Amino acid sequence: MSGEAFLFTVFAAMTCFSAIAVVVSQTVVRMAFWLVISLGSTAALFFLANADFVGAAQLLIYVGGTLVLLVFGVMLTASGPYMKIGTSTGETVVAGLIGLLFLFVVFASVSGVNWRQPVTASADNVATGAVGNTLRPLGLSFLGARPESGVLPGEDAAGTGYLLPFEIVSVHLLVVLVGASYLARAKRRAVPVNQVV
Amino acid sequence: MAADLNAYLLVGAVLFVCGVVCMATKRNGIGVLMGVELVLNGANVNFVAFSRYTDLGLDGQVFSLFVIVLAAAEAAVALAIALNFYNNHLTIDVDRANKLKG
Amino acid sequence: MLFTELINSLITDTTQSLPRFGVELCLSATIVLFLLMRLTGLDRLIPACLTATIGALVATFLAYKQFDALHDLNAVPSVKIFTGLLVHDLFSVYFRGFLALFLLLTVALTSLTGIPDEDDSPDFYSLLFGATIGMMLMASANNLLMLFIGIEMTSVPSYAMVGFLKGRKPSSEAALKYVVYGAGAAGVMLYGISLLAGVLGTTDMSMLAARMTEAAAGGSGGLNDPELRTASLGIMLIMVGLAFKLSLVPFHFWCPDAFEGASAEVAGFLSVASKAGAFGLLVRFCLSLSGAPGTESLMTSFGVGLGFIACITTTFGNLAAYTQTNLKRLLAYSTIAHAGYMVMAVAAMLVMANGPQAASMQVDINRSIEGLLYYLVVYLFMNLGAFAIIAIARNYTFSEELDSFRGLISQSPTLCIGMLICMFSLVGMPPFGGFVGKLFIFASAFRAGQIHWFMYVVVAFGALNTVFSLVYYIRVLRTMFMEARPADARPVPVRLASWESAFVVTLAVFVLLLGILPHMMSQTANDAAQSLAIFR
Amino acid sequence: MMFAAQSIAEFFSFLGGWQYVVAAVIHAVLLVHVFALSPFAFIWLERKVSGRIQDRLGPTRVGGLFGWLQSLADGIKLVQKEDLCPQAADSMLFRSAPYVVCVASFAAFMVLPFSHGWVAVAADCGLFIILAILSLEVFGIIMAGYSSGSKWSLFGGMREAAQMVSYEIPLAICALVPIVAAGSLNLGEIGGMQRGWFGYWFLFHDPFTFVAFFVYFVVATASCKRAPFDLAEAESELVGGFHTEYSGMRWSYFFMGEYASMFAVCGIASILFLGGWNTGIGPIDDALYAARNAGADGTGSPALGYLANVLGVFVFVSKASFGVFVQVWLRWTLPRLRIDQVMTTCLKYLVPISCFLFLGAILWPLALVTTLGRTTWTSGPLGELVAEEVRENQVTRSLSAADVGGVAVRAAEGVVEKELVR
Repeated sequence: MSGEAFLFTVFAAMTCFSAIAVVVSQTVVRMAFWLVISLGSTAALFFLANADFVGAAQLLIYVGGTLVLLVFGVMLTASGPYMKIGTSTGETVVAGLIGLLFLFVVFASVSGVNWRQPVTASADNVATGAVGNTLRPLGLSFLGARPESGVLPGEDAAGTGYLLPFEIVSVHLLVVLVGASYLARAKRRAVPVNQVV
Repeated sequence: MAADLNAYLLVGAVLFVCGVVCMATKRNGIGVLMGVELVLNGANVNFVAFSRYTDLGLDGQVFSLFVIVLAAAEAAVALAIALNFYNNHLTIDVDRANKLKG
Repeated sequence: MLFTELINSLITDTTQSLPRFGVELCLSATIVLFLLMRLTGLDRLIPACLTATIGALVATFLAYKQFDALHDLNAVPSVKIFTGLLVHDLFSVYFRGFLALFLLLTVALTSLTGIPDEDDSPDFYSLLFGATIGMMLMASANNLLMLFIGIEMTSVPSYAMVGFLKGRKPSSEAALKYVVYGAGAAGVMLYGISLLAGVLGTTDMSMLAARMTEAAAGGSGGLNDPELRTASLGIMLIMVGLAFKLSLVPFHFWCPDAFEGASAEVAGFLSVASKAGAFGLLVRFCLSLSGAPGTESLMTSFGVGLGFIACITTTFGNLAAYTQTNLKRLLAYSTIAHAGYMVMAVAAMLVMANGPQAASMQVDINRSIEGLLYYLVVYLFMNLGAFAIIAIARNYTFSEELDSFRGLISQSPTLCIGMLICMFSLVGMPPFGGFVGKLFIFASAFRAGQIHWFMYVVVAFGALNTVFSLVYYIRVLRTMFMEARPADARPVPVRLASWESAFVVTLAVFVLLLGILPHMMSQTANDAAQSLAIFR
Repeated sequence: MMFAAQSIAEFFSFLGGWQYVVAAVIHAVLLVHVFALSPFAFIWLERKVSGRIQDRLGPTRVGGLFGWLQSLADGIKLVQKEDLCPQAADSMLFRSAPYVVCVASFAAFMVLPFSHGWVAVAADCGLFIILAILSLEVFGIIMAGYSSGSKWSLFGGMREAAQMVSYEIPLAICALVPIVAAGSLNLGEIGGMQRGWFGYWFLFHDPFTFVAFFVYFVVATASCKRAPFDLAEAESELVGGFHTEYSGMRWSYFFMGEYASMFAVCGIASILFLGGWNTGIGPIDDALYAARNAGADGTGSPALGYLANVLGVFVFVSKASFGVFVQVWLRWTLPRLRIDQVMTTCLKYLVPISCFLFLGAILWPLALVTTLGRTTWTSGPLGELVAEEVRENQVTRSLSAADVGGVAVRAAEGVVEKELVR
């Protein structure tokens, strides 16, 4: 077993195990804890798949940002210490069985696919030749330039640049920020004291 | 290849299924949102794996980056709404959301 | 390729794309303007609704200019912009114009009814404009990434808009339900996108059909082929996400709750605009997958499945609407039913485009899309009209229950007549627009019946449902016209010479016009449908 | 494959397939020693400095006149203490929280180069990764605060989370200001670019980086929850903040984590702004550079190259330690801020200032090109690099555009994070 395969097995097992633990846990904070482990080891899987930038973004934005936000939500909505809103066992079992069935369907169809070997070298060694170094190509694609494309038959020589989504997402984030801050802040008008909770 | 594509896809599928089960069974609103995060992450694992092993190339990585950003935005709004719900109902139990029926 | 060449081609592409993206840019600029005005305190001098109106007007004007430019005979009918992320053709311009017009009408309605009060209106309009940009992106997407971004940009502001009346319990409850289900559906859809993109090795939608053929090559062409099986799994999961946006059964459950909890203005916006965007996307997505040699039988069965879902959805929506006492909830179920009618057109298109004589049936395929586009326009006016009347009456009675509309004819006849026109059009009565739209759709579904017998069943269901739906629409009208106004009911004094009446009358006139003079709109819709065929 | 320990792994290449394992073990052992020892040194430093500032002597008994062994004595005391877990606590989370904090701070050293090529992982987006890993620390603190089952801890954890998450935004933006000049996120490359006289340090690259350094330092102090921003553990109001309920070794893990992340942020500062392992004296730096290169490509003595790197480590650690010293100094000099003042400082002042700096740093090369005809006002390694790029590709700084991508993703995330505080 090579080092990479070993690391992959470790992190994949951690990811799956903590994902299952998220489902099984009863308190929300434990769920959040397992979710952090799961997403963190997913980031490690990204590093292993030569996607350094995505892995780091996953750590920074997902684990360090979104999940902290979720935990904040947990704390602000806890009506008592270690609030438990349990699920009935039967429900979980049924859902688990259906889930297993679906997992089987997905995996059965996916594992049968004869994946085509990439015609071009994969994302690892475009442009710079360094392994796992997708920083420059990623940045260029966000500007709209794709130096490595145009090799596949039927592909545009210019390649798909991602300037538009990159810019439009900022508009989206602005709108979302406005909406979320509107919902989260107190109403500006004076509210009778007895209605404030 | 050391860890081949199918292994990555299996991890992605497990994350996806766990997320769906989580969404279906949890009654805590924030717990449901955690399920959504798992589902999105399952998709992300797929994208990154495809970007390494198939013709999808860099597009897969770009896709997963956008997913991360969009998920952050979605979580922000979802939490604001959950907080608002809590302020009005003093609970976050989704099953108590039963005023609207018919 | 040299780096400088790359940059130069990028600059050329961007400068050529930007004017074609003008409508969206205008909306984005308006959003920024809201923020800047609040920052500088200008919003006290100029109310936000005025800024919003101006922004929407400019956007509508720009869309109209694009329309004109594309109708020019020398114009290139259809180009890909932004390195192939979006398609600029008559179809996307049609949707842009449609959405910009609808945005304008919604802004007008909200400033009439004043549901976002002065303090909150910049926030509300930012959300409204942001969601509209998302819908426009959905209708012109040519890349799976843009598909997902469009859906997210539409949904996330919509969640916030549903919960906009944040002090009210039903509103926050509706928003929570909507966001929880919506986020889940988006996640499932994304997983589908990942499978599809992985199997086909591309995110470019105009290459999907060719890659499907490649995937099918050497296999049996059915679900036994693992490549095709995985691809169809992906397609199905994507369809789940779209079905959620379209509130098709069994993904409809959020719709009545969300509409009841949201204010009538927001409900009207969601029921028309977000459906329109999703239909634009559905048509593009289905077309990008159809016509691939080797996958015809598979795609035909997808079409038939869509037809089946359409039947169930229409029947369910109409049956569930019977027992409703809340008008918004009733209209929500009617929205579900109407989504079913419109999906029939897409099902017909999918069946015909993958039939054995697809090439010779191009005219009929175009007709089915034309029917959908026509119906959408009619639906805009009649549904917005109905929601507007509810919103206007609510401002006087503080209630949206059916009971509060009892005997309204004695106090404000304009509203009642407007409601009459909208309701009859929703049923599909002859002189109104709804009739023509339904006729187009049923005709194309009937034509598709020649390819697959099930489409005849779909037509039968559609016709039956039209009769069903008559009952509950009539019930609303009977309450308004026949019953006596209770003595303790709050009065609704809407005079004929008021802005409210003018708004309702305008919408009603359009509903009538579209019914009497269908060729005005149908030719444009047909042109838009024709422009779709170019990148296939 | 990114888990390639470049230099040490190559050194052991005769071991066949096991070279990476050996390299990893050596790194782990080295790092553990650094981490175990540096807090001892810093705690001693803190006690001595605070003593001097308060006109005391500080520790003088254990281990001679200067109290050298005071930290060791403290450590032995902590190990002996009972490991308590309150009854109301969620024991699994309570017990694991210190490890999360420790792991997050220590993992950051994985990509922090101590000298030329002396880094565990030479990642191309090293700065991005290090910021990402440092941002995980907050999670352990929230866990500790919440799972303790005590209101003081909960308050402390909440404050801490709000503070750290919001200070991450200006921290990242300030760190990106020298990145705009360097055009690379690779910390090793960035350090190498500042070889020569100290005028070539990015601190003096342009006015914006100069200001950015000071802003960065303030923000870094805050994100390590050091005074005057130590609201999370404000003793006067919150008993001990998030670690109120902790004792013994678990308690000390938090402090090891804190000192490690102090060192990490100061290390980043010294690489980004202060020339990293370069001494700042032109001829010495050039000589060291030559020795390293000769050692690496086999033309000179490997031992000499090794010595040059050791000297580099010494310089780097001194610079970073000086940063830590300043943080200690600040702690005992400035009064503590109120929590709302902390947030206001960040959101109303530091974020706009850093955004302005960032914008300025982007426009600076443009302004220079139009006035001077070149993109840097000094020559030096960076200037040469740029000139070479221009000659070869006919592109002016276009490659740093790649990094703007990372910037904007980060900025986009920052926008979302701001909501937390509202």
